[in-house]
Amino acid sequence: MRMLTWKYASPQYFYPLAGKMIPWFAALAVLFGVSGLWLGFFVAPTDAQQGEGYRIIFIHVGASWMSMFIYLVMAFWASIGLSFNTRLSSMMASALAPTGAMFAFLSLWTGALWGKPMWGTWWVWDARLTSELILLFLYLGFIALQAAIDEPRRADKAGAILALVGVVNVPIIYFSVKWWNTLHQGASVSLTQAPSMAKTMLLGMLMMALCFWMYSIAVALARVRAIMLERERNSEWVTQLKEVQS
Amino acid sequence: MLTATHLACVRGDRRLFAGLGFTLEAGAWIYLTGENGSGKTSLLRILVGLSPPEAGEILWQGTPITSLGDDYRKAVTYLGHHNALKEELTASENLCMGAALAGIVLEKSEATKMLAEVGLAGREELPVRFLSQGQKRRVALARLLWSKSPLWVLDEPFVALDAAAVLWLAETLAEHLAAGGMAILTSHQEVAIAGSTMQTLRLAA
Amino acid sequence: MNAFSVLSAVVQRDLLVALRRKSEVLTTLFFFVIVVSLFPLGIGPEMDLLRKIAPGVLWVAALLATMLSLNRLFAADHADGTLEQMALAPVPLGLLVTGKVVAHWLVSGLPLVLIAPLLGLQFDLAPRALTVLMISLLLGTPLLSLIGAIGAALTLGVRGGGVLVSLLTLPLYIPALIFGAGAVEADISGLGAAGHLSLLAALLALAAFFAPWATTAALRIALE
Amino acid sequence: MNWNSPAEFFAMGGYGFYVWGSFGVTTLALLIEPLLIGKRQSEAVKSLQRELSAKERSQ
Repeated sequence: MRMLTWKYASPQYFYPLAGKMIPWFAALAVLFGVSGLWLGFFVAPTDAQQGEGYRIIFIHVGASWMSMFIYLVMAFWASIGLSFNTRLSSMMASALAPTGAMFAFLSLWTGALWGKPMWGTWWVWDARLTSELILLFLYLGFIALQAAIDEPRRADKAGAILALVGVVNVPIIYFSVKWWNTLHQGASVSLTQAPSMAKTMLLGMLMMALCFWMYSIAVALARVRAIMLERERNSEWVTQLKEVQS
Repeated sequence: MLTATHLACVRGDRRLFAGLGFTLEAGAWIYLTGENGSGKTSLLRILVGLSPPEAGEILWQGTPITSLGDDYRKAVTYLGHHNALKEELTASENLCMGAALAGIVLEKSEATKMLAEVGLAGREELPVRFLSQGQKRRVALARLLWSKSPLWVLDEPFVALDAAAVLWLAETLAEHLAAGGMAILTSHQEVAIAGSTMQTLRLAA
Repeated sequence: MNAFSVLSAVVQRDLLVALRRKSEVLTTLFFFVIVVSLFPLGIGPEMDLLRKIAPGVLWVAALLATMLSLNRLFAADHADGTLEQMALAPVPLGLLVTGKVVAHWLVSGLPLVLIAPLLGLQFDLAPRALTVLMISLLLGTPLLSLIGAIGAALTLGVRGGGVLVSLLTLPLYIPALIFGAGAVEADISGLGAAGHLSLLAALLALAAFFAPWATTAALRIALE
Repeated sequence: MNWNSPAEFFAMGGYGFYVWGSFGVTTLALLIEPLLIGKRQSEAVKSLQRELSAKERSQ
């Protein structure tokens, strides 16, 4: 088992494995996506208070979850890469960052589109939205730092430290923003606390979240493959690849 | 005794060297040569523990330097390309501060004496930015006089030095080796150190 | 020679260097003063409004001024080889880093704390609010130095490091900003600043423990 | 069934702009990202092929 793990922890063996895994995760993403959309648009009833506008939550909640979850996963891989010096884990962290940033952006975008009809304003300085914005900044910082460092190993390690510092800080930031929000009696936006959350609504949300999850895995695997080719272009195994040989 | 086995170094896409090994005994020194860009400085930085090697291991008295930590750092004095001098501080302040980092208390009178020995008598109270390149290098080399480390790792120590200073450095090195010390140095000019065992290590570009 | 004397040697050296190159110290201070003074010009001279925005303005300006000074925290030491010598010194690098951060605070943080009440007067803050402002900055500016050191170490010798360091550290500064400016606001509105100040102190304690560690790790990477 | 006609479906009870603005941009983002990655992958492969053929020619 140990040998097996080690084997697939090297880019050479992981590259074809990832290639085989991508279609499966993509298919799962489509499956969950279609069923989530069907539940969200055709099964879930109209909300008594928010009308049809509430249907935005089907993607908003999933995107917010993914943006936070991906940051944790990214920090996890980065720290593994830092402590065990495994190249693949660090590459995985770099591959996850753009997708996480995209979900953070989507969460903000859908939040704003929800807020306009419900609150009459595109942006409220609500604790969650503000934290999400800061999370987006953290992602952008990570991506910018890695892009600015030419030596890949140094970029990996520096990014890992930043991700770890970020992970320690996210709860502190969230707590402080919440504290600030209650002190200023600001608006509290809650998309999820609809008075009567129908079971079908919850299920639709869950399906969409699963769709995003599977999508993220597929996309991260695809990106990590590209990163492997870029980074390992002098290795023997890369030049032996079928797609390179042809 | 310093032992290196199967050292490899990669910079960017380039493999600078691989499978490099040597043993350095007390009282001996290594003359490290090679063309520009062959990895001399990289090797020295690996040997002192600043950067980890891509592969291989370095043993100090039989123990890997990674597990020795501060004990190894105490045993090494390193002088890189840069002089590690603060332009705003005087020569003697620089010398005392450098010693303080290594945990050695240096009195001002001692610093003055050491600076006089490297030929900077009367200039010890001048901010370093007023000194010439060669004089700055001599201030940097004066650290060898307070160093209690058995292993000296010097990157191009002779650069910018005049004939008198070169002679002084060769003598200082000879004394250090005679007392059972070790040294590794790179140089573009021929170096002769009286009564010592020399190993030449050539890095191919 | 114990750890404390090594630490104080680093502080002493950095202070001496700063003392001989006064312009850099004064730049940070002037930047702070100018930024704060610009706000009334941009917003208008109504005292009610100014009193209201004073805590935020002063704190944001302090953040930016600290940011400006971060670039030279390790850059000079990196360029002249001193940082290498520090990394090779037979004492924990974290200790030396702490010394550098202490010196940085004394040079760029403490002057801000001392001049802040004077700027607060421009915004018509009450004497008690001024005291709270000073205390909040006294607790907050070391926090800014500690967190900023991580960013400075990560961007050491990196292309466009100056802009990058703000992108990395400003999000991390948000809790300090919220509790710092919040303390003054709470005092003005009669809620009492104790809660904010104790949270700020807690953050400072946390950062004092963790930040040097992260900074050390980042520096070792930069030196590889 | 929530909708009586396609028009009603697209109107989303007056929230059409907001709902479709959210879903549209999300879909777009989820489609563009894989395309960008595909481009990155093929560029990496192409540059590898170029390197390889340059090496073969020089031998």
